[in-house]
Amino acid sequence: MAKLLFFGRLGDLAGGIERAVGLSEPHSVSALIAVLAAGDRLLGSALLEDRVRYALNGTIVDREALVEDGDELAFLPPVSGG
Amino acid sequence: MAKLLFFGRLGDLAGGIERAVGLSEPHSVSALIAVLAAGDRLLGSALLEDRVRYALNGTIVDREALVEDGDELAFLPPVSGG
Amino acid sequence: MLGRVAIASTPFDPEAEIAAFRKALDDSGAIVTFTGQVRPSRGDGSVTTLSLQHYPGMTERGIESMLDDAAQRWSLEAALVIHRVGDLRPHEPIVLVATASRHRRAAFEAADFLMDYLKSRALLWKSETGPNGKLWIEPRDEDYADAARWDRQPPGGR
Amino acid sequence: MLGRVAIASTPFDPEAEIAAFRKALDDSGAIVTFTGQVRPSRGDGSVTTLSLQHYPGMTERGIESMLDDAAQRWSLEAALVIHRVGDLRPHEPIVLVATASRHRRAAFEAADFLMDYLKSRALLWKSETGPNGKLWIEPRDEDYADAARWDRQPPGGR
Repeated sequence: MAKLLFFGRLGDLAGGIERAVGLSEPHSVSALIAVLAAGDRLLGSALLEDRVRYALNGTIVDREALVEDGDELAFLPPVSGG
Repeated sequence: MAKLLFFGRLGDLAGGIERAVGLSEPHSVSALIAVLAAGDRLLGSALLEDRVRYALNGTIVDREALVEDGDELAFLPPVSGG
Repeated sequence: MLGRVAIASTPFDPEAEIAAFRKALDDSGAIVTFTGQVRPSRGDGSVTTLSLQHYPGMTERGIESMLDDAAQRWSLEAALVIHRVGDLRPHEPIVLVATASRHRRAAFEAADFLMDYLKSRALLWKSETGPNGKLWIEPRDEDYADAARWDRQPPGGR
Repeated sequence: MLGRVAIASTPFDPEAEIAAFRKALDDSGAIVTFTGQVRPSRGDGSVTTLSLQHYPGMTERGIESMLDDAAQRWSLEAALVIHRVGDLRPHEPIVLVATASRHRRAAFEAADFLMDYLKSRALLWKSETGPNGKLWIEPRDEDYADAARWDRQPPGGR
């Protein structure tokens, strides 16, 4: 299983901050988003917005990065702290 | 009597922060400094340095201001706080 | 430089943290602190809860690398960042930044720099829940502009 | 704006003052503080005493008018200045400035402004007494330059 994390408003759209997906073979981030979009088009398009970044196992990656079982992929919308 | 106050290094030169002088008639600040210089040339010239300011009863004045009995004249060398 | 980053999931006491920070200093003459706290409700009497989310591990590492950046830009003896996460009520502290240096300019600028980072670049997500529901907050344009000031002065520039 | 100026002839506790300052706030989300403290001896092991002198009454009025100036320049809920006078030992607090506003930029700039004033314009005279005798301190050129920054931006400019 790969662990998906949805932060900020993406968590509201995904119905929870965390979701596990079983990946029989490595998927690019894009391919994974396509799978999620098939089940929820609103979530799918939110994950593709320009300002959303992707972190694979704690490192920022682009959509070509490959995700496999055991990985943690986080979807990071625009931040705001302080 | 008028009260003279010497702050910062001027107090060291004057041998104390405070001095009382009896003024039978009003003296300009310049005239008062001349009186002080007659007794102590080093102090006199220090009081005339460009960066020394004069406060008469709590208000900054120039050397033409008149000082009389009951007044408080302070000599203010360059400041440094913080 | 001595740097410390903490993400607090329960309320913290800014002044106790500042006192401990200051007592540990050796050679610093200047300490600057910034405390951010939840502002009260918007005049309509409604109570708003502020919620902050972080990405455990990655958020801390991001802030730590920003402390390293500050240490390259300014001569600092110490710097501290504490940031609350979870649900906060009005007047609760959200963030504390403290910086210490020999002279005041470095401490002022470094605290300003760290706050700009925390406001618009740290991995933190803030929402407000009030009578009209939940709203995710994004940095103001001013916050992005403030953070961009430092990009024009890369580390080592001074 | 709520302003307070105090000249302290005995040691004060910066964090207790900051806590009281913060507790009295109503609408502020941003609190900036500057604490200046006596730096330890100069590496040669000698102990130095710092002495500060003020002109009672006139010094306070000068700082108060600087708080008024700050209140015209920035939207502040409160500002506090506490300055020690008398003889101070290493690590003792010399000065505390605290400012509070809705957003952080005003609080940062006002604290910076007040410190620049205190360093080079307030009626305070500082001397150091060490093994080589007594030395009256004057502001560094940098301090004068820092204070002059604000003259180019008179009140009401923002």
